[in-house]
Amino acid sequence: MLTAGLVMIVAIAAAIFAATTRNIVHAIFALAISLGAIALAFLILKSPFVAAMEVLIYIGGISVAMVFAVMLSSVGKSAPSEGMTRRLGAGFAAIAFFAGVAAVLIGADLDGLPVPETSAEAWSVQQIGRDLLDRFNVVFELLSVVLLLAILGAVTIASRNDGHDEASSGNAGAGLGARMPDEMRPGDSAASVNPASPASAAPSASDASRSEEARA
Amino acid sequence: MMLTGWLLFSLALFSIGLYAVLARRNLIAILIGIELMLNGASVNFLAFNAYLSKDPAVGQIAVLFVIGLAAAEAAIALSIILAVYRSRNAIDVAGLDELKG
Amino acid sequence: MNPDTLALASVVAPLVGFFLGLVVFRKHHAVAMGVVLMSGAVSLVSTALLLFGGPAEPHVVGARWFTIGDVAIDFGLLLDGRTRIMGAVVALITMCIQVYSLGYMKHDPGRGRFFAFLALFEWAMLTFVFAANLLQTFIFWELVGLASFFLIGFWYQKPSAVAAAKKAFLMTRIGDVGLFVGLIFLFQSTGTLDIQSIGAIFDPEGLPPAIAPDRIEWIAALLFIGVIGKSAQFPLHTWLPDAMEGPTPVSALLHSATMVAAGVFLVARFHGLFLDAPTTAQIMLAVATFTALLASTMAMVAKDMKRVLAFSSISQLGFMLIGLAAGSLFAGFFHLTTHAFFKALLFLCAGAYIHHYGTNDMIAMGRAGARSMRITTIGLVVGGAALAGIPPLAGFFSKEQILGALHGPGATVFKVAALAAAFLTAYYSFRMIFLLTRPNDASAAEPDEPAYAQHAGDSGHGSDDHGDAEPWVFRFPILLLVVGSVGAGFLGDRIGALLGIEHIHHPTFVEMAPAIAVALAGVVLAWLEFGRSGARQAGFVSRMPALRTFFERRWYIDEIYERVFVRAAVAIAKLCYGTERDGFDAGADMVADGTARVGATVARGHNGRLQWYVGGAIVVTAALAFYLGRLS
Amino acid sequence: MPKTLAEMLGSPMLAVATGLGGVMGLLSFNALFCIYLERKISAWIQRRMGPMEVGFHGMLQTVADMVKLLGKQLITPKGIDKPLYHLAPLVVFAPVVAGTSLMAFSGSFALHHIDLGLVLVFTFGGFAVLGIFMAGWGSNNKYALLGAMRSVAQNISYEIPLLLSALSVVMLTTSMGRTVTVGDETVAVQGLNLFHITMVQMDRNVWFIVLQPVAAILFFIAVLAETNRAPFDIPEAESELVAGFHTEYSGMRFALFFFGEYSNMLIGCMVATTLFFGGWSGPLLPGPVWFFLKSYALMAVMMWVRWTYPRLRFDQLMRFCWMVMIPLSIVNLLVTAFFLKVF
Repeated sequence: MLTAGLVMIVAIAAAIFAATTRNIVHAIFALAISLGAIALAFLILKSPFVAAMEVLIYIGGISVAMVFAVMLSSVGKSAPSEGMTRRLGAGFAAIAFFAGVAAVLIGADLDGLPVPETSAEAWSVQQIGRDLLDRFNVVFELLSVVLLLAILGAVTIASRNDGHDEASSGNAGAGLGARMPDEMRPGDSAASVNPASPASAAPSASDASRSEEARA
Repeated sequence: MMLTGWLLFSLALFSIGLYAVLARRNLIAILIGIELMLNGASVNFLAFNAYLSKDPAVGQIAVLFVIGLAAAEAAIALSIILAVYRSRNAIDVAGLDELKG
Repeated sequence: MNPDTLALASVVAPLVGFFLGLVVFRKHHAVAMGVVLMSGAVSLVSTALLLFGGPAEPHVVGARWFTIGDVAIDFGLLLDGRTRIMGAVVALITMCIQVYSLGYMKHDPGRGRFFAFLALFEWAMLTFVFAANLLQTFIFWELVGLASFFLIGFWYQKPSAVAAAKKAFLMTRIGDVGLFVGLIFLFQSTGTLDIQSIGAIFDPEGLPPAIAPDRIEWIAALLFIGVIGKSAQFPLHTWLPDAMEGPTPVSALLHSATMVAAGVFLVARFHGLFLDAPTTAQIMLAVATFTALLASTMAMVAKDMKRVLAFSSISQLGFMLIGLAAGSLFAGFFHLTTHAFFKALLFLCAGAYIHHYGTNDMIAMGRAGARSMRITTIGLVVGGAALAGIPPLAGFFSKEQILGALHGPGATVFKVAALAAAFLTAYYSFRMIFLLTRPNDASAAEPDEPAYAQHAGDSGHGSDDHGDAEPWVFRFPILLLVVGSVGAGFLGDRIGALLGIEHIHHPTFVEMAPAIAVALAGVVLAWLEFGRSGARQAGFVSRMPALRTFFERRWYIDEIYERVFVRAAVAIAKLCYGTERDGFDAGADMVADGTARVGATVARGHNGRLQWYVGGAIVVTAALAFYLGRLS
Repeated sequence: MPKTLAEMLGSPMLAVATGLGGVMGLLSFNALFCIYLERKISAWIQRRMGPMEVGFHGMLQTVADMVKLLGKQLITPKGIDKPLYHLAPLVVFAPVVAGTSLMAFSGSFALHHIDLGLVLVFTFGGFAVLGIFMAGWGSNNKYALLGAMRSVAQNISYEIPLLLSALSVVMLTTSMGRTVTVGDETVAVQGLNLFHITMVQMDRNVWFIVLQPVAAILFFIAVLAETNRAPFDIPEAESELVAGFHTEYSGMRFALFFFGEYSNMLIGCMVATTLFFGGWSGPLLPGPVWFFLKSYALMAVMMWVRWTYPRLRFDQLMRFCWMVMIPLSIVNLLVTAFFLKVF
């Protein structure tokens, strides 16, 4: 109970920070924190596999891809400022939505409903896997098609008009694979730098030893 | 109490995401809002799954699908954002109203 | 020859001519004109054969058109005395005018079209005359109006011609409403559309019809309204002078034997009906007499030759209606026939002068030497004398019949008025003749415009081709009509026989004396004022300038119409327009603008920003949630 | 099934404290030992002596270096994004601790016992990427940023063959699965359980490297790339980017990154040991000894590779991953599935 409350507070606080901060990178990291807390909430809700996937895909994948997008699009640390009316309007809408649905929820009195009996077997990862490939196999296949299309679409959109610059972010199921451009482009924060020619980067043993010295 | 608590939690996440979607001008911030909304929905699934489901695998699978779709959505959205950035050198939605009536 | 074939040929030929001339050979004027002339010739021959060798008894050529309920609509050609005479007259006059037009319209760029319209007119008029039932009568009555519209507005480049065509069409349309309603009542009352049956019902010698007398009065009155419109009687006479804007052959055709005669013919057609409606007959008599006098006074002062003839037409139509209204079918019909000849003759002469001298002004033409056009001048003198009622020309006999028909109690006033009109007729006829033939240096009359002013004349062509003032195509019809004008008066017995009237009253000399006296008085007065050497050539009316102006302005009737009807119409139109614009239109605009504004408002919401859409959806969802929450 | 620390100690709180301490100690020792080992191996490969002065054969050299690092001034550059800059070392290091605690050291002893062990290991591995980003972005340094970007790109790219090759092993263990009696109920042990993976190999008396040689090689290469080891150390290519994402870090903060890197190596090697080399199984010696022996042997191979192979160019590195490793691992997976279905 206490843990759950803590997790909720962290998740909501981080989410609010993510939704309101003008620093887009901070927002992404706050989102990651919020997602981590939500993963913990999943764990509390007896779904460890989903929690793991949440972390793996959301934090390891989507958040990272977002940071990547920020860096590639060089939008800088601060987003354009939103007007007060805009924020007030959106806030009103969000709060109105919250209040409306919360009223329904509280009015519904869901806590009185009986909790059905379930076996430990039903909660196991095996059961999820079995259902995934058995009862929901059509959906599963559809999802795989969606992911494939997403990869293709992402690659197509990201590489259009510009054959040379192949920056793309694609998702391959478990993780997000992003292909870096051949020549790294410096971000906004990094002043324009002439990237070292890749050919000159051929390492040598002496380089390596020097680097070792530098580390030590 | 707990189920309602979880649902309110998910509702709060959803509303916060909604605020971000409505208020923010940065496309990536909007994407963040969308992810928050999706997670709110996922929490909702799992809350009902944990408290009311006879077949708890189903709720988890639903959330897995949500996560998978979110991954696809993020991939597409981010590449669109990059394309938008490339074509107009900004990812501010304020200028993205060519389809207005 | 079979009368059925002849009747059909007489009617169908002009239609074929019209079709070929307008549709097929429009670009080939010579071919079109030839076709129309041939069709006119066919009609003339057919109607002439019908007139002289037609069936003794009334005969219908026709076929069932359609049946509504138990009412059968036949489409047919009724051959009886009236239609045979009228058909022959129409065909003859049309033929003359077509021949005349060969010269008159020689250089007009639209001459093919002109001839096609002449053929259309002939077709419409002949079919109207031969019509066997009421529906056909009405249809072709309207077609005559349509053809006259085309012909009056033939020179559609001239705004005045267009206006005149519109005016003729609209004024006659006013009468047509009355005619249509009257025909419907007639049909309702008699239960038949067949003219023969109706003629049988209203047989003047048979029993009175089993229809309420006031109903008959109404029907007759309504038909008479149509006649007023068509035959240019007061108060709907104003279109006719303006119709002079058309080419002169058109005027000749319209005002002698066809268009305006249609109204008189209608009365003759349903003469039995009018005899059964004494009150209407009295009204008709009054109107006709008044019109005859009115138009004569106008003719007295006009300088435009065609206008003089136009007013004279109105006046003579009045005479015909006087005869019919007084109960004498023969008198009216006789005058209709004779008038066709001399009026056509006069118009053709006028056309010849106008064509040559390029002006309508009689004074100018006379000074320019109108006398030198001998054939035309002979035609003018004969036609004018016939119009004036100088014995033994055609007009004398028929007018004498009309005056003779006016007898009995209460007719004295009308007789005196008719005599006055006859006097004025003689006066203005000879005024016209003297102005043209006896120009004199002492004349105080001033032409409105010099000769050759309009090089093109009213025919719209160049003036270089006036070498022969009287080509044979002019001389031939004029001479033919001179013969008709002289001889038609002696055909009274034959016409009466064809009309089925056994006994025709041949007036004695004593009876004729007043008419001859007034005609001679008019001639003498005209001689004194216009004809003799050194005449001032100013009418006695000129001594009373107010009266002269009054006559010249046509009794201000046009102005009154302008003031009363046109302004009222304009006011009503403005009211309607205002209602339309500020009411219906504005309402429609408001709806449209409102729609547009709502659309614009909605479109502003449709601003391409997804966040707005999401926000809207969410607010609605929230409201729904509140609503559901309140329910639960 | 092995007993967990909490079961042995009887108190979860105590178990957390003990486990954390143990893992931290292990990782600290590991870092010290690896640095020494690396120096020695590089020296041997280069026919040098390596550190010899401090302690026996220079064994205390790294301890002395550590002391030096602890004493160094913590330089905080200007213009940094403070929260990110300061949190980055922790974000890199914390998942390592968590990952280590999941390892199956022995058949009779475990810090945790989680069915999803393998998944969680990879999950925590994914965390580290974010830490690298935070470091690169927070430093406000173009070299750091470029290094971070390269690192992240490389990490997420190589994660795919890593997971796919591990997946082929998981497929094997699942099909060869067995049930375990815990207390009075029979539990089907899952293929994602690290203990189970080892036990399957022990049951069958076979290391999975024999059954899955391709997967083993792919996995090892992917681990090399994931830990930014040469020949895949482009992110911190000294000749190009100074020191990559941790250029601006000094003193103990730098040490944490260093710790993280060697700990990651250790985790990679331990997972590889579990997956392909039979885990703790081995004759005579106790399980944990075998486990660490095998792990450090793999570690030595990694160092050997580092000091003998030249660095790849970045595009070569990415192309190698997407053109060779990912297709190969997918083919391997398909072949595995085919054989499992056939036999």
